[in-house]
Amino acid sequence: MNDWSILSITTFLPLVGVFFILLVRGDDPDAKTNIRRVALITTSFTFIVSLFIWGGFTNENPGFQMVEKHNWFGDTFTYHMGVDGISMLFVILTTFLMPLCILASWESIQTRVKEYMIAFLVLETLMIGVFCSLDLVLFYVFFEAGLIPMFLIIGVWGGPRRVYASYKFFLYTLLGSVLMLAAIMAMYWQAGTLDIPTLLNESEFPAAMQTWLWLAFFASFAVKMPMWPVHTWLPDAHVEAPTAGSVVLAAILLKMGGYGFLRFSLPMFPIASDMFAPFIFTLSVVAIIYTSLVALAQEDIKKLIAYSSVAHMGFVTMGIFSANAQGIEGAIFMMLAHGLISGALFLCVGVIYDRMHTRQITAYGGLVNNMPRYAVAFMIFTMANVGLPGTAGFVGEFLTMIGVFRVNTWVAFFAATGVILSAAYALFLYRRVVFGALEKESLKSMLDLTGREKLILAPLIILTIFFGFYPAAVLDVTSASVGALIENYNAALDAGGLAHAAAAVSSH
Amino acid sequence: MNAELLAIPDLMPVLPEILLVLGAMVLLMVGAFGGEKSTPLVTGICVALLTVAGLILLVSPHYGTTFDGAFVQDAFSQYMKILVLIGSGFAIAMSVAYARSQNFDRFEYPILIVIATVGMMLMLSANDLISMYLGVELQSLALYVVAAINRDSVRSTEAGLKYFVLGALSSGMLLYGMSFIYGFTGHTDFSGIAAALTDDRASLGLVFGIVFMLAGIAFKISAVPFHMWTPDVYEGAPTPVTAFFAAAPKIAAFGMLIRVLVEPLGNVTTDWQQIVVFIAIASMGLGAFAAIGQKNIKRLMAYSSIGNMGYALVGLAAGTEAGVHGLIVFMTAYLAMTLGAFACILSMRRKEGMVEEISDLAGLSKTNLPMAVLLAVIMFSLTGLPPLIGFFGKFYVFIAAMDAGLAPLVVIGLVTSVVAAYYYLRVIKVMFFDDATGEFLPMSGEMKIVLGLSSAVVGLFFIMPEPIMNAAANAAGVLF
Amino acid sequence: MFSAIVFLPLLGFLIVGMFGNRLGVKASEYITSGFMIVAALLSWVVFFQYGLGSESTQIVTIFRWITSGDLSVNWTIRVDTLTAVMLVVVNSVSCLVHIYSIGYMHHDPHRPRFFAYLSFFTFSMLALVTSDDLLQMFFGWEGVGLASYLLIGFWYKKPSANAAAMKAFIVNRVGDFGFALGIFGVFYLYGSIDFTTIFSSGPSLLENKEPVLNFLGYELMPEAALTVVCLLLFMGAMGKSAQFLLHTWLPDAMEGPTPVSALIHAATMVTAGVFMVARLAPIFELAPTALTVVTFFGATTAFFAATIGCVQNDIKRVIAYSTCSQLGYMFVALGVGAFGVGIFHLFTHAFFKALLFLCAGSVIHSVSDEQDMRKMGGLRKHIPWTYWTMMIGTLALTGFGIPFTYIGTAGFISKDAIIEAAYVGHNMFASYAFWATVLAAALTSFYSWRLVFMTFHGKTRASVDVMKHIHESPWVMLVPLLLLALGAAFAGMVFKEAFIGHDYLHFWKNVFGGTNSELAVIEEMHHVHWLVKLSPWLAMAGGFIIAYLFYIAKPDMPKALAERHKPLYLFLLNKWYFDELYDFLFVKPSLALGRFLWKRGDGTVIDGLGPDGVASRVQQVTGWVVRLQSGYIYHYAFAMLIGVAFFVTLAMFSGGGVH
Amino acid sequence: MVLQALFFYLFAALAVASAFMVIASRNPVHSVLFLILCFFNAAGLFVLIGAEYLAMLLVVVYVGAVMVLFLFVVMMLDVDFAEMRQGFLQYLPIGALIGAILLAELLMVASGWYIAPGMLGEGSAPTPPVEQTQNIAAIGELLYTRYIYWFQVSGLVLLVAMIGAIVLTLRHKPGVRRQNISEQVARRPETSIEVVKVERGKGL
Amino acid sequence: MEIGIAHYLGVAAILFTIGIFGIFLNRKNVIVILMSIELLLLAVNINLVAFSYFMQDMVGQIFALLVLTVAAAEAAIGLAILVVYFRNRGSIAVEDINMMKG
Repeated sequence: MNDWSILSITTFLPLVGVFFILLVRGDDPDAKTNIRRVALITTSFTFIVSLFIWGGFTNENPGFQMVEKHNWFGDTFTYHMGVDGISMLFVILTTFLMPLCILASWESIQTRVKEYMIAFLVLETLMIGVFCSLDLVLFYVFFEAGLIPMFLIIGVWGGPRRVYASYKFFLYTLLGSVLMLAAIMAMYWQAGTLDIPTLLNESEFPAAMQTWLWLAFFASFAVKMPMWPVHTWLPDAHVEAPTAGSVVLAAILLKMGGYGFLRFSLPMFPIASDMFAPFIFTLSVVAIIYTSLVALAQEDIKKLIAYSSVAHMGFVTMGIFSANAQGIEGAIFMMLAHGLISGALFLCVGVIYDRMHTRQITAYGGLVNNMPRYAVAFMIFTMANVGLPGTAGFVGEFLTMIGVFRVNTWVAFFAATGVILSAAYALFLYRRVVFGALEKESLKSMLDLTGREKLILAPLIILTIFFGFYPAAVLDVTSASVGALIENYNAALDAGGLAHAAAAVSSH
Repeated sequence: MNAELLAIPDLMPVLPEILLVLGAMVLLMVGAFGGEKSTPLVTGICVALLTVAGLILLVSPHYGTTFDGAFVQDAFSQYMKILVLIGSGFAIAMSVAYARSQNFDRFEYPILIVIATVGMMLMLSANDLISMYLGVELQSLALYVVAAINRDSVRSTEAGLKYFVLGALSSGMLLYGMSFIYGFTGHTDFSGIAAALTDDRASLGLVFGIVFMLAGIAFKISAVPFHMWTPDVYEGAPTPVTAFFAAAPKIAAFGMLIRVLVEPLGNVTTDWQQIVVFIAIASMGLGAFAAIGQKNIKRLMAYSSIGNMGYALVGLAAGTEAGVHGLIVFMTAYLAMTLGAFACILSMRRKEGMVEEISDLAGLSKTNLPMAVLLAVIMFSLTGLPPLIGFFGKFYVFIAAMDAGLAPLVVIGLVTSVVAAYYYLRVIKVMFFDDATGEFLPMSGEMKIVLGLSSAVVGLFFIMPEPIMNAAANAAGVLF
Repeated sequence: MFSAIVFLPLLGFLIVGMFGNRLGVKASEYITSGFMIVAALLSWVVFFQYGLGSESTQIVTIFRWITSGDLSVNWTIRVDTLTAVMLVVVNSVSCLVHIYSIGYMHHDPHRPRFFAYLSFFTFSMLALVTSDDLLQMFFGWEGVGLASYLLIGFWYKKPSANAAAMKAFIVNRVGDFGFALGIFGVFYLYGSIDFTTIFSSGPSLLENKEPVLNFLGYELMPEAALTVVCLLLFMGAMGKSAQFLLHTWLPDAMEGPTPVSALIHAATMVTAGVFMVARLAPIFELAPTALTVVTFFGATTAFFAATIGCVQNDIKRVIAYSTCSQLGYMFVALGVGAFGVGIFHLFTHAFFKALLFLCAGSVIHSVSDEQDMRKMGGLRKHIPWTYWTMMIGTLALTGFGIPFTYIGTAGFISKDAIIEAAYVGHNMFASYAFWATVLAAALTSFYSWRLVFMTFHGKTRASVDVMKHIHESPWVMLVPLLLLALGAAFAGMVFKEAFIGHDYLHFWKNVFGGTNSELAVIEEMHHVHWLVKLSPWLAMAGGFIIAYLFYIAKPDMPKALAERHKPLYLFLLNKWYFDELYDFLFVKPSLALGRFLWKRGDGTVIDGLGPDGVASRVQQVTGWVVRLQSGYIYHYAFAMLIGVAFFVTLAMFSGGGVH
Repeated sequence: MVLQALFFYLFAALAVASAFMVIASRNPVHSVLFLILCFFNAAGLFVLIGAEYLAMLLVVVYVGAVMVLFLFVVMMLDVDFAEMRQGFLQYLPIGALIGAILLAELLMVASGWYIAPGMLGEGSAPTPPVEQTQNIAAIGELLYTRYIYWFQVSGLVLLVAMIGAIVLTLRHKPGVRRQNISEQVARRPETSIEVVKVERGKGL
Repeated sequence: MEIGIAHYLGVAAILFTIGIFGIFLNRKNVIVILMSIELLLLAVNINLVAFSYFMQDMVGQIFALLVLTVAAAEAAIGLAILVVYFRNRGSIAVEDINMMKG
């Protein structure tokens, strides 16, 4: 227990910003600037506060820390917050990216600024809440409520097909998560509680029930991830969403799926997870190869990046269900790194979109000529996306593959082809957009990165490279919790009398 | 026998009803002699009467049975009556602005609503088939009239006519069922029926009786396939009347249904459970699918309420205390959401007059942001998104059903709620994504109050849920 | 000191990369080149300490990299003889190329960027060669790949350069695919990926009597498992070292500026594959089958690339194929277990091949960036320094020397050693390798002299305009040439004893495992039949004679020959049609498949059956349901009737009626 | 007994037949008349099982008031009664099928009724022996004592009916002169008499 | 030849069915529908009275009495609505009552 409820403060701090934004009257440019400033200050302040979470975090402790627990809905569910090594960094990732998102929307959003900023701040609260909640219903509340602001962000400030995209996003994810809700209810009656730590440590569900519960949770998280073949909402949502929306979507919302698998599916339903692991592997591998190939054929920059996200999430799921230290830590790292990298890539797209208002690849070419700084930034993120060692993108990919190799070489084999394909589509994109001679008249007047844009991209570049060289900063945080997770997992499987591949491997 | 004649029954539990009836009669006189001019006065007093009745219930309820067991007042009826009174009170309040602008100046209207409310309260307190029937009829007759009260409008009178014909058919079925129950148990009072049903299987005749009675009540709560009147009547009736229809009568009928299924028929749960399950599935499904095709927002709300009744029935199908608890929470949520939604619908006024197409809401977020936001909150709540009250309502209903082993029903319910999300989203889409086609006149004060209060309940329930949750738990507890 | 060697280039890269435009061109050049010179000098010091001296392996840990479960990887600098050799090669060549580029890139506006890239490349390469674990090696591996990509595509306005850069990266990635899997395999087998652990526990693995690895469904015994892992790793080497099947990127990489070709695509990066196999020699030794495969690919490449080299007209491409071919030689040496010999050739090759490239650059520079040899000729008099240095390079490449003595150019010593080693090799492809390398030696000689003759001799075929501007390169370019020429001429003789001679054990200190087979090969190759010793010399001489015949004596003959054997000529000219084949087999199908999966897979099937399909089904159902709501009272009543009847029937059949 | 059975069948048959004619006859007036006939027969059935008061009520209230009201309305609305068969026949087969199923089931249930042992006379309000009280008295004694609540509520229902009928149908036609008693009573000389000063020499 | 309760219930069932038929087979005239409703209530009354008689319980008759009362009220309301509808629409044909649908 800590005294000053830092998790709650971090979670709800953005709402304070909402309050102040509501106080701003008028619709003139001054008011808009004030609103933006308030949003920026709030998110930055939240980030700073959230750093105290990291500061106060004990790496060696595998359990939940900074726990808060209050009565809420009687005995059904409580307000229970806390973080462990798995969730803590996602909180930081969220708070870190939000100021950048606000900055990215500084000029591109000119209509309904107030509502926009409110939507983002509310979204931030909800996203942080997802990673902090230690009660299933509380988790679900945050998880699901996030749909509301995101739906509005895509729908109101999105592109031409925004209605289709926002509906698809909303209904698809809703369908997935209501099934999870059904499972949550079933769990309540089986276990008598919805408290996550209790569920993690004490209850074991019968094998047959685990199967169903696992499938229900899978429905939700697979859509959210998104895994093939339930991924098609993502390209549409990404393409239509405003830049910051894409960033949040790719960087944080997708991670909720992976986080869910880690937090619930694996530890709570170990027998089912073990049973379904080949299924997940298959989907992951298909996702990696299939979506990479699809990405190769894209004509829209954002869509390409969106498909590449799907492929990368394939690595994450694969790593998670390999259920060993490398796989899981790799998956967590991959999610965090992908949060930075794909977010940055969308920001990069946003930079040129703001200038040209098109995302067609064919509309660009030769940007390096008059936007050298931009080209450098874009190159760094492209390479990180490709998984070049020395960037954050590599560590996760490598760890997940090495983890899954210990379980199933076929999977690792096919996943590794993703290494080739990702290079192909990423470089192909880069070549068509940035390289070449500057021939199109419309591009000639494009200016290089502004100070604001540099401010957005610089921290991302630094972190991308920093984590590439010193991933231990992240891995140290996760290792204790992941270790405990794996221990429990294997213990549960042993208790279930199931031989487990990883266990067999570690014997020699 | 003489002693019986002399004994004056305990009137305290009936105090709110008596107050309302006497008040209504006095107001009738006022109206009859005051003419049309007295309408505002009558309306105001009616709201005051309902408020007073509600306060009496809230502050000093008298629990107990009276009239030889025909009338019961307990925590359950207390809670549901308060909901009904809120529904009715707000419905009357919301009619004021409409009445002013639409030349809908009938002092009988609030009085009829008060009397209908009395009917509902009697339904909720009914502890006997006959009390039940009389309560239903008292309510229904008043409702038939108010549906058609705009007597110069073809739509209104057609709504009244349809409602009447089908309602009469349904009360025929209800009665027929009651007669069977009476015939096969020998009793009309609930305790007598319960006593007669000690073995867990009911006789076929009794089951038939239950089926017919369920059909009759299902009509009142507009559950499929007895729902057909709902969209037409919602559309045709004057909008304040629709607002009234959508909230209070549903709650009352549901309360009555809960009591009759749980108290006298609690021993034969298996016999009615599957019927309730069927009705629930059909309602959820139809509500979700049919609403998608609607253009008129009142019709949309009709299908929405059909769907919502389906969800509520899921809780009933569980047949457990948890189920009833969930159902009560759900009905509370439903009331708040419905009132809020209709406050918005009633504010869809342009210079040319009232409009009620969904497309008329286009661009509302630009012309009237607060209204758009609050309506969106209500719509999201109807969709069942957390942390709004609609989510918790559904959550408690479904979790109870899950416990009762009705997992398939839960899954169907959740999936239909996704389908239903589509049309709720459409309303939001129209308000937020589309461009404005015209502006509404400013909202009247009452509407603002109603909308503000209801969306506050909808949106902020999660902050302090315990009063409602505990009251609901308490109310559910007395039935078991 | 080690840190200085490795990080000075990085520092140069960071300074110039970030502030290059503000520092100005000159400063950028001097900073990077200065750092490189220091690094190069330091690496010679290291070479003398660790190679020629008696310092043994030293490992410096810098900081933790990846720690996850039982996997633990650190950033380290491992220095032993092999590393020292590589440090010398890399830093020397890099240093010279830096200096050379000051002159060569004189007209380019983006020089700071260029020098930054060069330094970055050098850093990556150093990280590669100093790594103490597979992962850091992989880091360097990919780092040099990136640098190569950036430098090939340096002139980003040229579409061909961009395409070549992409191709290089992606083809390398194919190799990396294997490399990565190999790393996984090593980790699986040993539970660690640092060299110390792997090498020390390598032999004990073979004692397992049960399958140790299930790879793609096959249960593999220890040796088979090791073979698979080694082959996977070798796949990485193939990609990086442009071996047969994965060679296609190297010739295209000549789109980059010529210093880049000299540094990356001749002297250093492409030899990373050779280095890797040599570095992993202790485990390759345990998997003879894998070494056999290495031999096969090496020999095939050596011959195959040489054949193509004979007909190319682009001066740089000829040298590129030559590089490819020479890399094949090195792999042959490694494959037969003569690791020291392979590395020796790597060492000497670095000098003369870098020399050749830089000379070619000088030529190109002098003829206004023309690369087609058909538009050159008779340049001897105009650019004498270049001509003579190039002559030395050619002699070194073709292996000129005095038979049966130890006097000769660098290539003479190292290449002949490889051919001898191939002859004495024991694996099943050894004799194949011997004949392939001898034939390749002849071809090498032919195309090398062809290049010289076409460029420098005969009448000029360049336009008058070009000839007017022709000039010798500045000193800043010629000095590196001279230094390299020195190396090309004498490196072989000077270092022979240390690398492959009697000091073998003292010099290498068992970095290759020091197994008996390895030492046996070294021993036997000194005692081969004299004909074998003579064969490369004969091949060289034959190649020279034919080239002289074709290009000096009877200049019409090549054309006539090409006419007569047109299919063969075209086959060679088009590089055995590998590009077309790959395009047909991989590139086009991938793009088509991607498009198909997008439009049909995602669009028609997944969306069609998924969201869109469901949505339209929902709409359809809505249509039906709405039509039910007909508005007629009797229909409504009928629905109620049906409902009641249904429920009554249901109740009846579900057992309601007890009585 | 036989006589009772005979009458039962007579009444029952007539009731059913006339009920059928209610819905089958072309002319609504005929329908009303058949309905009256039906009620008469039902009253007969009531008499057979001792519900004399209800039988009486049925005839007086229903036939005497409600049905006459129906008749009035039919006449007043002046609906033409012509073709009506096509729709009727269109849905007849399926409707008849479902109706028949329902009827069969209901009849089955009807025939399955039995009085549980000991239930006879154990209801909430056992019928007093015929010798002691008349039917009407028995009803009265219950209705005004134990069941006063229902009695009151049904009164309320009737009140609603009254209000409803008035609300819906009462019209104040603008052109019609009505007597307003309070206005008449409240009439004062000052309001009704206008004193006009007529100047001399001039007429009005 | 004993006339038991089954006979009465049977008659009631037939009348009830006819009443329902009258409602949904009728295409012509709303008044007939109102009459059908009266038939339904009559059927119920027969049921109640029969039960009352055979169970020797007065409640059934009381119930029937109340049903009669309510039925009268219902008829009044029904006719009133019918009249206003007729005034608006000029017809009471069931098929014309179709302004709102879907």
